[in-house]
Amino acid sequence: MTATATLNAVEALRRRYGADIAGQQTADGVPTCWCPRARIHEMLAYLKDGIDAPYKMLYDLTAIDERMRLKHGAVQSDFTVVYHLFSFERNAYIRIKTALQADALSVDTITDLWPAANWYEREVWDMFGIRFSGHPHLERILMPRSWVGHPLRKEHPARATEMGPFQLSPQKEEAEQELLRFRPEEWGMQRGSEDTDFIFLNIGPQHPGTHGVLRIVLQLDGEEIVDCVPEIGFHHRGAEKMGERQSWHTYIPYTDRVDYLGGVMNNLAYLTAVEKLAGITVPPRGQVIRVMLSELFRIISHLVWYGTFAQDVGQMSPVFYTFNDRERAFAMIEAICGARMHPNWFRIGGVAADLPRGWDGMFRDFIRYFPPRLAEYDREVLRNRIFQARTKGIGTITKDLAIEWGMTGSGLRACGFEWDFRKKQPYSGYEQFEFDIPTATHGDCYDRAVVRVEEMRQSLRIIEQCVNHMPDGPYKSDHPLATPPVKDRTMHDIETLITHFLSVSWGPVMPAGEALGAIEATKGNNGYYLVSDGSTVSYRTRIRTPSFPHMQMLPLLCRGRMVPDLLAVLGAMDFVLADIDR
Amino acid sequence: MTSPYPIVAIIGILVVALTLAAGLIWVERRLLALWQDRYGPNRVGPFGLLQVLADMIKIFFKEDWIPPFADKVVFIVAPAVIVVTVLMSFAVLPIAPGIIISDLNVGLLFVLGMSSLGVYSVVLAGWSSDNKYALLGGLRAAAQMMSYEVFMGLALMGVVLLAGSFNLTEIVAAQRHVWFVVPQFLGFILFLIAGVAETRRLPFDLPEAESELIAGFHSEYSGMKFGMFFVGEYLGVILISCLITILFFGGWLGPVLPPVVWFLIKMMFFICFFILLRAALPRPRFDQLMSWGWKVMLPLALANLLVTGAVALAWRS
Amino acid sequence: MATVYVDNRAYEMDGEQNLLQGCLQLGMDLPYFCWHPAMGSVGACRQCAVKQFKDEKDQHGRIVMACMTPAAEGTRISIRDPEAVEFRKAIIEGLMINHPHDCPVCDEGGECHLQDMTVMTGHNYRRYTFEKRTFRNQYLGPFLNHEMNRCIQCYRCVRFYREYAGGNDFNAFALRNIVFFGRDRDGVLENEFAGNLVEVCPTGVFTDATLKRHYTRKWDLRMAPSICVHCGLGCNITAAERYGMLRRLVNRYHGEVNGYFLCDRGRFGYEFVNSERRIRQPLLEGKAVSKEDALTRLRELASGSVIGIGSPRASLESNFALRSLVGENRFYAGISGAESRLWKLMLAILRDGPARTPSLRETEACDAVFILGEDVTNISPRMALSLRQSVRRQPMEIVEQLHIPEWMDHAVREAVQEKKGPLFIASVSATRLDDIAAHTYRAAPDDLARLGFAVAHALNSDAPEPAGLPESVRALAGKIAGALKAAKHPLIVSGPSLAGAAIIQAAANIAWALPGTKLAFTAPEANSTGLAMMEAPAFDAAQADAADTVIILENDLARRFPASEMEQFLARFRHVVVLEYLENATTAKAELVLPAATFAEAAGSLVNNEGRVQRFFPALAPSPPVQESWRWLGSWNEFDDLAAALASAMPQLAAVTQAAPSASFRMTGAKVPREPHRYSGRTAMLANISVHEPKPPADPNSPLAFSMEGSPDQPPGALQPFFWTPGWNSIQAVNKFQEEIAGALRQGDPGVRILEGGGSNPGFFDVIPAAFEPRADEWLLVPLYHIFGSEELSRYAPAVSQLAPHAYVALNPRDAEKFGDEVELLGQRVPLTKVAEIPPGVAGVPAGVPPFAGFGFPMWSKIARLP
Amino acid sequence: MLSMIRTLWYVLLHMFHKRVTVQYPEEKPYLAPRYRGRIILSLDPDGGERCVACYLCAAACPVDCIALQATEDATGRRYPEFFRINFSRCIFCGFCEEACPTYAIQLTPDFEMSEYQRPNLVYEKKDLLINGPGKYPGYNFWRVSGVQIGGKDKGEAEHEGRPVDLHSLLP
Repeated sequence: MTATATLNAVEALRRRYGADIAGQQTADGVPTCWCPRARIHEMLAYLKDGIDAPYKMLYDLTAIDERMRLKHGAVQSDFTVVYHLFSFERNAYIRIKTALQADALSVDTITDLWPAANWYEREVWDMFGIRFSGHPHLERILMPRSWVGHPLRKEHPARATEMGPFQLSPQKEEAEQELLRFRPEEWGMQRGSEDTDFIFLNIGPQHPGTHGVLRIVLQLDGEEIVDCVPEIGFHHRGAEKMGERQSWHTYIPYTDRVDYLGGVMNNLAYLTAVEKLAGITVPPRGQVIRVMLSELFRIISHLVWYGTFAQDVGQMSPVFYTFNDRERAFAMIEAICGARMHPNWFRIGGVAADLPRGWDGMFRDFIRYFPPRLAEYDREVLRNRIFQARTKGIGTITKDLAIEWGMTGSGLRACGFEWDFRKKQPYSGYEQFEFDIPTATHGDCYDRAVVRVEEMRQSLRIIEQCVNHMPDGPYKSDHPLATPPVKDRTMHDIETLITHFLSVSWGPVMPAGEALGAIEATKGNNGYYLVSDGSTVSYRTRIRTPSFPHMQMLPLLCRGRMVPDLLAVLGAMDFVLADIDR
Repeated sequence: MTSPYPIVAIIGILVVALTLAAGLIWVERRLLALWQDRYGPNRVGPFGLLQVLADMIKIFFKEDWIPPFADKVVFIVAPAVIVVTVLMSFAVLPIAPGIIISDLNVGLLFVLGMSSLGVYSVVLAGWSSDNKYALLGGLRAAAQMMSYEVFMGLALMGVVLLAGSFNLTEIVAAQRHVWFVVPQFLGFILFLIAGVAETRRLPFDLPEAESELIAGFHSEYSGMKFGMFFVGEYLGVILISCLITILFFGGWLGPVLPPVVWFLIKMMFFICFFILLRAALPRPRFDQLMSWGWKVMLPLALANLLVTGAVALAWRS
Repeated sequence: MATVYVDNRAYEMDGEQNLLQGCLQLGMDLPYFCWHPAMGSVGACRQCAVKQFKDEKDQHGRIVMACMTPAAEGTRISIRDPEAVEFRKAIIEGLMINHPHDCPVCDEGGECHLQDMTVMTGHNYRRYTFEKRTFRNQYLGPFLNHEMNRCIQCYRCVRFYREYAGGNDFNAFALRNIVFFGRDRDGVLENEFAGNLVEVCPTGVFTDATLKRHYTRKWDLRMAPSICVHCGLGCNITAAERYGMLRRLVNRYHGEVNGYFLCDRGRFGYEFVNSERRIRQPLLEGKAVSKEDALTRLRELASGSVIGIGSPRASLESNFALRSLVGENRFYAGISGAESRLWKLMLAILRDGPARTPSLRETEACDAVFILGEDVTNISPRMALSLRQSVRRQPMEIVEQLHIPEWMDHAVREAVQEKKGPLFIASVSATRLDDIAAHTYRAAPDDLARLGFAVAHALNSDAPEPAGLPESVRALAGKIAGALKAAKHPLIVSGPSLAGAAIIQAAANIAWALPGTKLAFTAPEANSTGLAMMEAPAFDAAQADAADTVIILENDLARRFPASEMEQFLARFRHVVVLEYLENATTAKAELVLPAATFAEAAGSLVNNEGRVQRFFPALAPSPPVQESWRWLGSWNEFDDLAAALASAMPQLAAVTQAAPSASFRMTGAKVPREPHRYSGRTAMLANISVHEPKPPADPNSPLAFSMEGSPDQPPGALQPFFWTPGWNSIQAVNKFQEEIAGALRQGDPGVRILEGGGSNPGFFDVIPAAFEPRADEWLLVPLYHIFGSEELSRYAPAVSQLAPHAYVALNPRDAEKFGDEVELLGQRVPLTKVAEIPPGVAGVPAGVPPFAGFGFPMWSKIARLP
Repeated sequence: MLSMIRTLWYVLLHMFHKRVTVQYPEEKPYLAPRYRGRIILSLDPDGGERCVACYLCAAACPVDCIALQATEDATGRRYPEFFRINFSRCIFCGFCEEACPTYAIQLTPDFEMSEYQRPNLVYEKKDLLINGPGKYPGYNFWRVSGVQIGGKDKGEAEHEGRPVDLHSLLP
């Protein structure tokens, strides 16, 4: 860790750009500063390339509509654009904010610094109506082109009922379809080269290979992909907007549905941020239960990926085997959480209930059962020559490029970069577990697969440690903001009942502040950036999902390859549309 | 040839082949399930056997839809071609002594010829659908057929050399002492691979490649026309299984049991093998398939032919 | 202003105030129970403990009660200090020892100050495992429920009831640590402001009994800013709806008008909106017809020869819509000629004269009061509560001399003892303010007027002097005049209740005689002042107007006429059209009855007694075909157009457009949500009808939305639907909505005043009535007002009607000797009550109570003895 | 080639594995006791309706699919006048059960509630009430709460002393 040796980044910025850079205290301790709008590009460029131990990754880029805040911060802003950068050398985030006034909603693009900023800036334009001057294609990304208004603006209604029942007249249908027509010119594409006309092939939004409602427009020369344009937003449900409508407590089930294969892992990412805001420390038993279930969900998610990846390259049976295993894991999840894919089981300050009797037996059975199965899949899938021929050398990316594009998780590790947030920035007590960070060298589809398979073994190792060393004690914090308080006390003690009553109805009152809770989720780094203005609902809920930047890399990974490779790349990417679109 | 026997044989073999093909729907689904820890269709009738019937009824009653943008005549002809060409091939197959429709002396060539015609079905279907996926499927099919037809024929020449005849009955007869799979093991493997490619089944189902091209050449097909592709595919599987049996495994030859039974057992074994392939193997990429075909299979087939020819010459001389 | 350091940060606080108020005003969260902005600090609950430090070097500090510590310059305190935090937690833990496990079944739950404060301190797990002490509850009448176990002994209830509202049938009964708050035996609480205990009590000891019958939690209520319609003071209220029904009213703080408190008539009279007598369908010849048919018929009739009769309880806009429909010259005010003349007179006095009407807040600051002829508590009750505070003003000088801050309530009361400022009451009978009066004078109306003239003369010899005044009265007049003269803020209260122009003129003379004197008139109906300002002739004048059709707007003529006269009047018209919400004698006579929206379903403007134009907004979306009267009568689609038309047609009421922001007002582009953001049950409440959740009703008439969606920011006061801020779920949240605590709402108090006084003295009135002479065989019938019963609409609320009197006649015991228990009066048999305070020769009859509701009192009448 | 045979072989071996398909509906899947399925309203140990219509479930419901109205019987015992759950909106998150201060509302291991018509998914109180205490036997809210109802006087609840005699107090 060189973070101690290098200069504090905010300090460095101040030294270089003058004292008008206002710092801000945040609940998560991420260095935060406000930079003048005119110089934002320059300063971000410096942070990326100029500063020592630079911030190479654009972790997230979003905005906040500040106009309805109950408690304003020091800087007067109508709309704030928030840049999160990450430095692997420093192992640290930095948060750069720039204030925009309602009459001048525009800021310079940083797509020239980070290509990954492209989609993020489009999203901010789509959601807030903030322009990025110099952006190559500032177009809506999540909402349909026909949408009126910018949904994450505070005055935009959250509920469809506010807008009346949806009706699709033939004219409207016609118009909507016309808007969906792909025009290569808009994307800077040629319709043909000197000696050939390109085929533009529309894959999705209904296509078995896209794992959901994703549309990819391929520019083909024969079967060779000249370029492609992924189009997302079909799965957009306004999860971030919902965060502004639900109480801190009742938002938990919505997180389940973001990466719907990750189950409780979503709860964990969200609650990590909430607990930072509230200043809650989860008791050891609660932490270990959380880790155990999260790792089980990592296995569950990877099993889905494993089977479907094999199926993407044409192998039919493994998906049935891995789903069987997943079913076994789900049985355990069901026994503990009461539900399967949407467990909604972590709570502010702990988990919903203690583990049921006999839980350890279930886990021990699984720990015995699972490794031979993994070994079998290795033989059936990973070692199969056709499988290797289809995946090796496909979708290759280097570590530097991956960082540039915001890649995290197994994809980044497959480039030979040993980086796991569980190890590097431990949360929920991960520092107490022994496990390895699997890596590979080539950064291709095969390596991603190998890394993920090994991750399942490591997860199992963690689970085994959890089972063997499950601490006693409370499963939930006794902090007043832990919601809801322990139930059996609620049923008899008036003070607990009162706390319960208010926290489940009006909701817990979260201290004003902001926090980023980022975890190593199934598909990469999943971060919840929450802004509280001291109310019972979040003022702004930003969900930074790993799938979003990964999907943005698709053209990069499959340019010059063939159509089947596209599917291999998609399969190896391990994305979930809900995780992209939110 | 003057007796009414051929008519009976034609009808008999037609009925058996089509029934088998239809039955394969059920067999395949049950077998896939077996290898995937499931049951497969087991609700309709005993062991789910009537599932076939249900599927057929369903397919018959489906809307016979022709997309408005399709080339209608070709679109309709295409599925018929595949059924006809495959069924034609059955005419020369010796199932058992006396059970054959037409014991052509160039039977093997006839089969190869017919299967070459079969590709037209796929190409035409892909073309006439006027759909990019179908077109890509058709293109792939044409390329794939072209590459694998070549060494498929060459792989069989070893058998012909050993048997000294193109007549399938005689080829079977020539295996009375030893099945050709022994001397022609390489040829058998090559033919097997080519056969799978010929029937466009996993791992060589590139023209339809569900996870890539959705259904490839028959994306736009539905109802009974789709059913014909379906039946055509299963007929192809049966045909290739029969050919393997005839060419490499001594056809009806075998002790104790009646010849027909032997033939059916062997044929069923290979059908199951086809299904196992589908269950287990991933799909290579189209260019990989081509390069293996041209760069590996073809040289091997030629080598096999060379060695067999040399050995045969040496043997005779 | 003083600089105070809180947790080492410097803040500016009002040095005259205590630290608790200072901290709350700055938006900090500091728990408290016993302190109330209107009642000051007593330091009883120990909940607002903070650490105080001598100077920046002081590390130890000491725990003080913020409410008892002045926000003196340089004070250093810490709210977050761990010891203070622990202390506050310990206090809550102590309070919780005996608190029952009731939240789920407690009506206070979800808007309970005790809940809020418990959560705020963070005490959430119990350690005490012994028994809780319990009490039995008392029956306290139809308005309040008593659940004594929940009490935390903050003493707010007794302090309000006894010290602030002047009740004496409620007390704290104590032994050791056991304290019981209640009456000495079961019974209806006598004080007219007892309903405020619902809001004053920080927990669920006193809860709204009317709400309990259709209980809904605060977060589920759809609320709207509204104005009380049960008298003419224009108290601000929050009306709350659920499932299409008006569920309750609570006080809506208004810095100038009602402050923190309402009267019980205003608070509990709302249930007439849900009455069985509501007219829900247009009725043509008694049969329900469709809205279209009704409108067609209305148009037919309106195109002929038609006159309109307005109403003092309908909004300005509805009256104006009728006036526009029938034509300016054929629009009549819906009050009798006698009343109309009084209102003309009062209006002239207020508009042209020098005296200004004080707001209720200003009333509280008056230090000498003369009430001439009015029984304020029973006519405009909330004003009586303000007058009760005004007698504390003069003794406050002692407090000031002792340098005791005014908010230090116990010390103040200790210093003041029983001393009261001068308040004189001249009335026909006893009033509910007699207990604080320095002197009361009972006489017949004319004699009251004569006293008034005498006082005026005593103040200014230019004013005429009544002839032949008895010496005792002259002396009294001199005493009153002296007290008024000595005061800094003298106030005269009068009104039209005795229908005597002389009384009003006498009051005006006094006010004019002593420059700077304020003059307040009571107003019996919600828009009495507003209607008077429309300057339409009284409907008696319509007798001369030949017309086929009369359209009567929200007005029961049976309350303006004796029954026979009313029938005669209506018989003159071939067609009678009535717009009304409740079935009454007038609707019974109508050919066409149109279902009108009540205040809870409509938007409109009212003018209160001080000339403040205020807007009310619907809490319920009116369920068709019920709609606002102005919508029936005109073709305005949007309220703002109507208001603009009204403003341009009647310049004297032009301020109506400024009473509240227009419908296009937005906060950051969003409307003001009527529902709290935690409103529940949206997708199920109508699912039995359709599983498709409907779009919430649109409200094109206001910037308010029938929705939980909208801006969470604080709107201008006139649009504030309810008070809630994070962590402050009870009505105590209002602290966060005020410019300064107990001051104006942020962005100003709602409404616009259009009568400011300040003119020059137009010359004294000089027609002085002769002294009252009792008659041998006749009695002068005077109206006696009842808070519950005299007002028309609240009579239909079940809880209020329980306390409403039946008809009676009250006589001086000496006069009553001639009669038995029952007498015959105006053809009716009524019980006789002996009232010592009634002067001889005068008979009191309950005002507004059938069968005498329509008679114009005072009037002479025989009283017949029954065999 | 060897890798192909290996793959084929291991897939073939699955012939001898146990089938995992559950033959629903003849065979029911195992549902854990905690399984969050169909919502019910339960009864007190003494047979009374447990729900006290406190509205907490409705408030806690993220999708707002619970609506009810409180009312009281003559003795002051509170209960829902109507209680409606719109299961076409329910996400079975279990927050209502967790919010319930009386154990009245519970999620049960039953998922078989499909309907052809969406309105049939709207359950009223009669559809929700079961005849028993469900997962939580023994708890009776009214025995803990201080509110007096029929059959339970003041001072008879958990940890309650006898009511104070007011005559012993001084004004």
